[in-house]
Amino acid sequence: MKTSPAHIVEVRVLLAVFAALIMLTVVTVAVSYFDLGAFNLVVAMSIATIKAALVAFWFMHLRYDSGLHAFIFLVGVAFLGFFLIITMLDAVTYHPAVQTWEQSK
Amino acid sequence: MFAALDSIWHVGLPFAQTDGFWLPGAATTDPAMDRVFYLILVICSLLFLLVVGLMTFFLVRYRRLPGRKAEKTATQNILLEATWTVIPVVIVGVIFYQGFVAYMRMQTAPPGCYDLRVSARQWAWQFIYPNGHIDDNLHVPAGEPVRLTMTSEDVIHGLWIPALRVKMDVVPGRYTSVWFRADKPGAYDLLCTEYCGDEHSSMLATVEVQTREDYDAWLKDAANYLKTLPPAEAGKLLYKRRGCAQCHSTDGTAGTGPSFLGIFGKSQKMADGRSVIIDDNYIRESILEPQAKIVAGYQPVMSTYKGLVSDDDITALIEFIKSLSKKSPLRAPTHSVDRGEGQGVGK
Amino acid sequence: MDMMVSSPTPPKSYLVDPPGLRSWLLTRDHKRIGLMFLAVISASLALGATFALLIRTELTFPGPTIVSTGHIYNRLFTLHGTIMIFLFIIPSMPASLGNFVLPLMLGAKDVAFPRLNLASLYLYVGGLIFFLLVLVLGGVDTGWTFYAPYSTSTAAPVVLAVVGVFILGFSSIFTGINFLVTIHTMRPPGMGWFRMPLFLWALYGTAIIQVLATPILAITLLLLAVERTVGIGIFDPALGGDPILFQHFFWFYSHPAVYIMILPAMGIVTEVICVFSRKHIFGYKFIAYSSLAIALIGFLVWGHHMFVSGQSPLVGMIFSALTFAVAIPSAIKVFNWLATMYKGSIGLAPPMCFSLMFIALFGIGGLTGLFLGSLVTNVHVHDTAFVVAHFHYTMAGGALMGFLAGLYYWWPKMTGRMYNLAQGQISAVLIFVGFNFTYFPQFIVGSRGMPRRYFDYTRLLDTHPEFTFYQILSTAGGFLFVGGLVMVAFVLLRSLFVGRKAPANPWGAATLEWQCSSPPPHENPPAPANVGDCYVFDDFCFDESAQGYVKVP
Amino acid sequence: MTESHIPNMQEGNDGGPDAHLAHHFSSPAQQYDAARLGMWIFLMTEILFFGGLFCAYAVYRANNPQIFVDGHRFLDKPLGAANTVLLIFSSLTMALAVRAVQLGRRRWLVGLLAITILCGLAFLGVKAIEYKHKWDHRMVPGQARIAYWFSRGETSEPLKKFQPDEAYVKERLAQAGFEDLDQAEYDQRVKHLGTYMGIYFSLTGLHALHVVAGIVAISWILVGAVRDRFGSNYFTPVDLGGLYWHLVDMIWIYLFPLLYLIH
Repeated sequence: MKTSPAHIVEVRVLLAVFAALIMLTVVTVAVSYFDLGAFNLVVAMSIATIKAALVAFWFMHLRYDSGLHAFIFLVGVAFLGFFLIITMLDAVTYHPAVQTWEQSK
Repeated sequence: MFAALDSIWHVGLPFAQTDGFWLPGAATTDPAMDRVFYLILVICSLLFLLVVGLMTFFLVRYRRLPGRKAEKTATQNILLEATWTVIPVVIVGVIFYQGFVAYMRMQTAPPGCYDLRVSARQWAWQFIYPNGHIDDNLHVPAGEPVRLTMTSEDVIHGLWIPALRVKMDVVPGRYTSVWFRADKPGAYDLLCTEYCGDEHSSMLATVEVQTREDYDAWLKDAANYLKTLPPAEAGKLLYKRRGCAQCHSTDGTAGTGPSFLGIFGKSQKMADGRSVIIDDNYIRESILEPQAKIVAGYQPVMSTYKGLVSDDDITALIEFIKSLSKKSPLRAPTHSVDRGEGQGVGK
Repeated sequence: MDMMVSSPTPPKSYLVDPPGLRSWLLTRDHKRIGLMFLAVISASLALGATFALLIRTELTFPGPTIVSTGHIYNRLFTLHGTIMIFLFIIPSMPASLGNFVLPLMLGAKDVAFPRLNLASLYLYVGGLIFFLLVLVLGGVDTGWTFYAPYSTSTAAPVVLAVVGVFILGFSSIFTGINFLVTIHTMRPPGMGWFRMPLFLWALYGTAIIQVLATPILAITLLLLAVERTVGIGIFDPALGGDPILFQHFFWFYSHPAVYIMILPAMGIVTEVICVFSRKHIFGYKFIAYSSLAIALIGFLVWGHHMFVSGQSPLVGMIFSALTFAVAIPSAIKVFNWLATMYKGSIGLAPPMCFSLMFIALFGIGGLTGLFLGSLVTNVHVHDTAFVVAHFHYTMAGGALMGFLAGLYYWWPKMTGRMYNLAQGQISAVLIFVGFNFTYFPQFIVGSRGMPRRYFDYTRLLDTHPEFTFYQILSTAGGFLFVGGLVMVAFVLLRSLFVGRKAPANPWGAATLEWQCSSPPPHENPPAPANVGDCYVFDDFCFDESAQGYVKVP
Repeated sequence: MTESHIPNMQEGNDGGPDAHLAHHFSSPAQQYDAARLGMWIFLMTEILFFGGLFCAYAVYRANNPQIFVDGHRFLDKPLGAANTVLLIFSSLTMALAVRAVQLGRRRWLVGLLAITILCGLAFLGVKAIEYKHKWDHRMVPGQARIAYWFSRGETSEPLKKFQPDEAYVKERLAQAGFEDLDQAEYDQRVKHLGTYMGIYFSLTGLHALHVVAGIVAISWILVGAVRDRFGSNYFTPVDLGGLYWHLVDMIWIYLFPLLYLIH
């Protein structure tokens, strides 16, 4: 394992990241006034993910950090993904049984 | 390849054809589960003998003796590792495939199933028949595929009929279902297997597998209990089966609704301040239009039974409630009761 | 850097240095924390075992036997389950034995975050207090699974129990973080990943599960508590919630959790088998990777607890396939252990007895798991005494035997005293016989039609009159089993008073913890400059005068 | 493990033993690495902790999309956006604070930490306004239980009092083009709104708790900074506090569109 040097991030880099984050916030709010159908979710989540990546890579120094930290972070996200996808797959498949019941009431 | 797998299927067959040591006698002539069960049992036993046999052999053969030292052997061998990785993979592959195929047969109800509904609550089963009859036990015609569509009124229960090898949880807020074909007439156990509270272990019922004629005769007769039983007795059955008991007690304790004990003929204060005598008309109205007059101190939460109970049902219920007041020493039945419609209450 | 003065008097042991109760309560020494964990965990085991005996006695005969109603019986099995799982098995090996051994095995001075380690102990005690409170308030009756909507509607103090488990979860997470960071950053130069003792690989896999799965349990229990108090409608179907979702949430933690319980036991068995066979481990990398494989695949099989819950058949099929996949790494381990014993010089001291019992009992537990992994047979045996037998064979026959093997193995190192080996062997025989009498009959009654969590089986006797016979057998075995556990306690505690002083290396092991005095000094000795292969035993010879092994150059 | 040189951590301590080096580590670099690794693992557990709620959100959204279309109309988009900007800004000041301590600029550090805390407090203030608004219109989950708590000793009809404000709900739904709902349809929507509000309050409530925890942690760091405990050779707590704060920000970055924007 490589020891991570404590990187000092330039002020202008931090300010640039901040500006980008604010800009993306404006974009995502603006986009929300248009109905893009199924793409509402895709666009909003893509923008959020870009913002999260900006925070992680620059504010949280992942860009300059040991790869292990990024790996751990991704493992967390991946297992959350497994959990979410399998649970959703099941919930969507058994949902008709709930709907029939609700309609029969 | 699947053909080869299917031949392995038959390893368990000799065991499955008799009432084995491990499984209760089956009510069906096609217990697909049994074959897989005994197949796994054979595989398990062989593997267990292999592992424990080797272990015991090493233990005796290589026990620590004075002057004998451990011999140096290889510390790894890819071929060996591959062998005892691949062989278990194949074995579990076979078991998975067999289990999956049998499971899909168990899951997929054939067309033209005889449909019954099941309602579970703490701690009783209710089996609802196509003609509206509700019974504490499950009666099914032999030799026909039967599908149960189940739901629970409170917590999760589990319906298990060991002799039919079916089990499915009964979940509130949705329908789950099982299907089976019981071939051998007789009586079998039906149990609750999902823990559901204090009386979980007494939430049992019987599955009566009957020939089609017997079944039809039973159902016709059973549905007529209003006619065959005294009205108060029939009302008591209805009280239990139609869920009245969940909110209205018969021992005087207040539930979600007022207790039935000794209320008949009494004057009750309503939420809007009026006083009403609890008589036939009030009870009838309360069943059909529960929100009309609410006893003070209770919430208007009862839903209507309009269309769900027959006139005879209501009469029987009234008789039942009436019978609960007769025991009360304070109040003999009064004559303020309006029997205007003169339905067949007496014999 | 370190002053290695060869003083005539050996350094004082960690047990007395520094002295005083206060120094124990505020200690940051992993050895003391491990020992204190061992004490409280053993107390929990005793409590759990008491409930187990009450359950067994009640079931001996049909109808009420010692408790009058299902109302009380349901509280007994719930408390037995929750105490055994959350207070005993999950922290048993990592927090007590692992805590003691891990830094010593690495040649590190302590775990990475000693204060967090102490916090973990106190959180555990906090969780224990919540459970005692629940006990005083009459107990909970939900079963250890807390299934909604029963748990949201019962009158029992569920929220208290849930908060207790929540706190214990944090204790577990802290231990996990500590172990991961310690193994990553504090291995001595020269100890690469594949030079680590395999027990550390097992603890590493365990820690991964602890940090990845426990947060989901935490949020599940938090939501359950909020559901009960406020009613947010996520799990409660009366409010539009989804009770099956609760089961997904719960098992996403609770299935991996069984690997938290079993992986360290497998690690202990690995160490013990090598040392007592005087043989180098066979297939080091396969055992190491199989620990990781179990930890990772173990996350993707949780739905096999839900085959009859209303889960969709599609998802059931995926879970069944993955369940069979997770069986493979366990099989690999067993075969590698057998290959290690081959042509060894096998001694049968108590740790080895328990390790061999682990193989036999866990073997039965694992193989009967095939019935449960297979979709169609699962339907029949789900929620029956068959399942009870299966998980007791894996958890008590596996994890508890591993724990006892480790306890007997490291006891001389922890306390500096040798116990009587023959007595230890007798305790092993008692436990083995008692265990099989307790649980094997449960397989039989289970597959024949005896559900689990049944207070009374009178009404089943019409069709199954033989059940009473098996239940009597089971209860008799239960008392023998617990008698064996009492004997373990007796053998070990007796050694504190009459046992001879333990040598530094009584078993001739090559891992680093045996290279320092027993018990170790307050300051762990530094790792040697060149860490050798920890499974080569050629250099260790039995020295009659020390009654232990010494290293010959 | 290779020892790489960390210049700014070993300067200025005159070759003497580092006062901040715990006894069980062999070098400040090892200690710093361990602390950061531990923090990242902790952050991963936080992701999974919130993950449970995200999963609940996803399941309900997939099965009942209408709930979320209805639900987001009852949230205040401008206030949510303002909170987003506040948190992003506080993340910037936190990142700048880490830079300040790395360079040994104590006064900057103190100032930036103080701004971060103020932003956090402002965030909570805005959150409180939103919650108050929901409470006023009874747009809260668990009406039945709350009614039960408040009704002890009262004889009036508490449940009615804790139903969502009908006029308000109807007005909002009418704005979205759902006018003249019949009673059954209205009841159905209100029931589902309860689930939405359950998820909304769970997610934002848990997040708010994390903001509180972050404020406490940063306040503790601020005290240390005022007492001059940190410098270019020892700044681990500032660094770790920063990581935590950024994670809290990151979670909000997802919560904002998921709850306020998507329809």
